[in-house]
Amino acid sequence: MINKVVKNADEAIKDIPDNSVLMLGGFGLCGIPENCIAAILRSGVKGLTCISNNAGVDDFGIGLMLKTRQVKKMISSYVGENGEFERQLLSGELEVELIPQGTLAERIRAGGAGIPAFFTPAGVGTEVANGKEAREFDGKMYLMETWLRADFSIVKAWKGDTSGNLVYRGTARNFNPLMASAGTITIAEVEELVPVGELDPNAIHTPGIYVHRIFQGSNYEKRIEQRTVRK
Amino acid sequence: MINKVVKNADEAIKDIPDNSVLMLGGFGLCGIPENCIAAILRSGVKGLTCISNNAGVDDFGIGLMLKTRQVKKMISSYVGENGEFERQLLSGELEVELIPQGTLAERIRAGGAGIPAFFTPAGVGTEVANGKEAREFDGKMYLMETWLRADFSIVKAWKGDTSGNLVYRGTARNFNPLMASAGTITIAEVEELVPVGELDPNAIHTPGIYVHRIFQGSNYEKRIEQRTVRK
Amino acid sequence: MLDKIGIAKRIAQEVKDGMYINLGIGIPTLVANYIPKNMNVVLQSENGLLGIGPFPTEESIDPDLINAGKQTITMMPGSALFNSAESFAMIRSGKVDLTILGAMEVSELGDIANWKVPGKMVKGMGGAMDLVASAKNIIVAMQHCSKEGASKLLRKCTLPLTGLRCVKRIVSDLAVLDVLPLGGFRLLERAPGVTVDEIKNATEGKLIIDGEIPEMVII
Amino acid sequence: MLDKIGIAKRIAQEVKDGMYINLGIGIPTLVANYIPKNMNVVLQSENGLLGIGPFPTEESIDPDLINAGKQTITMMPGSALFNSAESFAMIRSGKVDLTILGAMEVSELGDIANWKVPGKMVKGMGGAMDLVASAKNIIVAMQHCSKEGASKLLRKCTLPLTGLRCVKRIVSDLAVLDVLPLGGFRLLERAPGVTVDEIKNATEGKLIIDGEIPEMVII
Repeated sequence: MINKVVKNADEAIKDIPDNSVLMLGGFGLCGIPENCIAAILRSGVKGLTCISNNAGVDDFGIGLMLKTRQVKKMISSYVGENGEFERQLLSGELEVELIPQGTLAERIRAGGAGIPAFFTPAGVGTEVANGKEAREFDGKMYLMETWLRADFSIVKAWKGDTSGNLVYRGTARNFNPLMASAGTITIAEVEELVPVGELDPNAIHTPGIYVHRIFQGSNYEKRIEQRTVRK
Repeated sequence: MINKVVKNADEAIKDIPDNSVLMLGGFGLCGIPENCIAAILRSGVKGLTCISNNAGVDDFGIGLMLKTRQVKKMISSYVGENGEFERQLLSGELEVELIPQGTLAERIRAGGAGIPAFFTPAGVGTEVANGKEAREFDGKMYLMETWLRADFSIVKAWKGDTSGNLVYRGTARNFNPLMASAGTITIAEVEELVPVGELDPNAIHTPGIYVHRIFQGSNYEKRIEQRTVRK
Repeated sequence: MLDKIGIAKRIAQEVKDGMYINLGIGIPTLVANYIPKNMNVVLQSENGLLGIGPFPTEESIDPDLINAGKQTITMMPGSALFNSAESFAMIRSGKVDLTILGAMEVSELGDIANWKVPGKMVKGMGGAMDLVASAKNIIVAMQHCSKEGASKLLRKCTLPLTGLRCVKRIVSDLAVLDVLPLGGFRLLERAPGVTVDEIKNATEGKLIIDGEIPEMVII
Repeated sequence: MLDKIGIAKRIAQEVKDGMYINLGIGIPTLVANYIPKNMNVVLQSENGLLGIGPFPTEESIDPDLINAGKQTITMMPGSALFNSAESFAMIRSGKVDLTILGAMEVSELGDIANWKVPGKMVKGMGGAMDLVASAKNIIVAMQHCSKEGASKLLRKCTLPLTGLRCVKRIVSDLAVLDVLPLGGFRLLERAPGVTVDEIKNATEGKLIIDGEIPEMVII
């Protein structure tokens, strides 16, 4: 098997140039690549276009990259929960493209599957349809949507092996496997890096072929956005 | 959880009417729904359109359904290894539609994903392109292909629980999970049926929502087409 | 008139044994609390889970397990986890039997607006556009009128749309109504203590009243 | 002149450390035997496996583990299993670095025909059309001429095509040739004992001979 291990997050992201298109895994703060985000903050890389379902919160996740003005554009389905985001958006410092969540997921999946375009019903008759080809199939209207790909995809998994095979945990899976498949360079940070042969081949979520760099992260905070308990 | 257990293959397939469109999982003879095929032979249902990557061999798999003249049309990517098939095809008793394997897989996946059409590069410039819309994206040509769905999808898994969650084994996975998602009614036969809660939620290949009927099969022959050993 | 819990309780009566259900944020999330215990239903969370369980105890909180509203949750036995593309695959292909979500406005043709108010900060549509474009059966939980008393059941939506001709039924604080295929809100039930005239006055869109309208039974 | 094993050995020299490779049925399958042991490469099987290992022993045969040629196989440590849509997803998105397959004919523009002979029973294209339409790097293993002596490296294919302008390199029993982007077979190496004239006579398409042509080294 091919060894894809790099030392740490700083090494993994060091060649990301200004104005790159990044995909960052996670839903809310669940399953986000905390170590790589911290390394991106340290690197000072600028002008980033970030494709991520959400934009973090003021002081965590992608929110931190917004604070340092490293992000030029966000492509997301939902960007609430972030005051700095709102300020930059209203002041025109930040561009935002909002995409229905299922369309976002499918466009990324298409990017990783070599499918340049597909038809989906989401957004028909809404402003999302503006400028898009609409077509009827079997009596229902659909919009044509195109693939999304990234210069660098940055994902977080639970376990990974040295050849890049990944296993996610719980709902921290979300967009991570899709994004892993759609990056020109895919960087995976994992909670536990194991030797080749330790993961069950039958239970791998992201085959190693999609992953170019992998490292074991540290100090995961895994912040909870809405701590909700039973009464 | 919702209980989807039926008694056996005969009960699972008993309401398949003549002239139905079926999907049958498997690649070659690997991962085919042996019990349901046997029940279909017993049922005498006729005029079937079968979507399956292959057509079995003369005396096993879908080949058995060809022998009994229950199949009107095969939609496959490769149909070699079957003398009876060839005879019926040349005599005009059987219709065949050949589809590139990746396109077949993606069309079935699209059927299960509510995507009525997508673009793929396979077949550009070949007779597969006849009658299809071709379009350029980022300087490369693609063909528009449409979804495939079935009245009944019949799949074979390794383990399943009573609510229809499925886990496949080895390369017996192949088309099975795709077909499971694309059936109006999906029937799953499994080698081992377990109570709800026994399968790891993180390692399920087909979520139970796609499966309508499930039963534990018996007497799996798992015939090998090309027994090849190390010298 | 129903409070939020009343609306949730009334919607819970729409749930049938064996259903797969997606619950939106807000009142729809509350519906889960009132589904009869003897019913086998499975709740889908579009961030990648079939089989949402109750909220966790303080001790069992798991940051890797949240619902689409980002709340910590648990899993039921028999759950399945999957990625976001698979999640919307099952939504788009109609495998989710019932979608319950909130709305700012619904038109008499079943159009729904629930994601954007011009002039206010736009947070995004999340999964709502995919859900309303795909679901076989959509029930909306909403207030019949705005705080200012303006009807939200309209001839035509005034806010940017989330989806076209998709809402099948509305449970508001005042009434249960069906959206008819050719247009119009058919009044099915009155909330306790609410008169037909009050509902008439609160409904700008075409209201269809056919015979005696029973008062709903909320237990 | 090379026999099948010679062709496989010569193609094995094209393999680079770290490659993901899809091997077609026939001669391409043999290539696996001649990849240097110190190279880390991963073999993809389009029926759903990354990490094909050697054929099994009689005792370790597993009917649930086959390659795309339906032969029983084993898995290498670090393998991953997946479904057929995922398999072709990675093929179409260019993650497979090298595809090696057989051909009946190749044109000087890189068109390939390898799935259908009119008048003969058509068995199907399997995954060949997807592979040739997607792969970044395609090497064809083939006989230079038919049994009757007719060239199979043509100006234009006569058989129904599998794919357009996709073949990058050919290893035949007579020669190694590159297909140039603007058309033409550039002769790179001669098989042991084969002369340039013999290759000229066996090549109907435009043959480009630039300087001295070395004889290939097969170990």
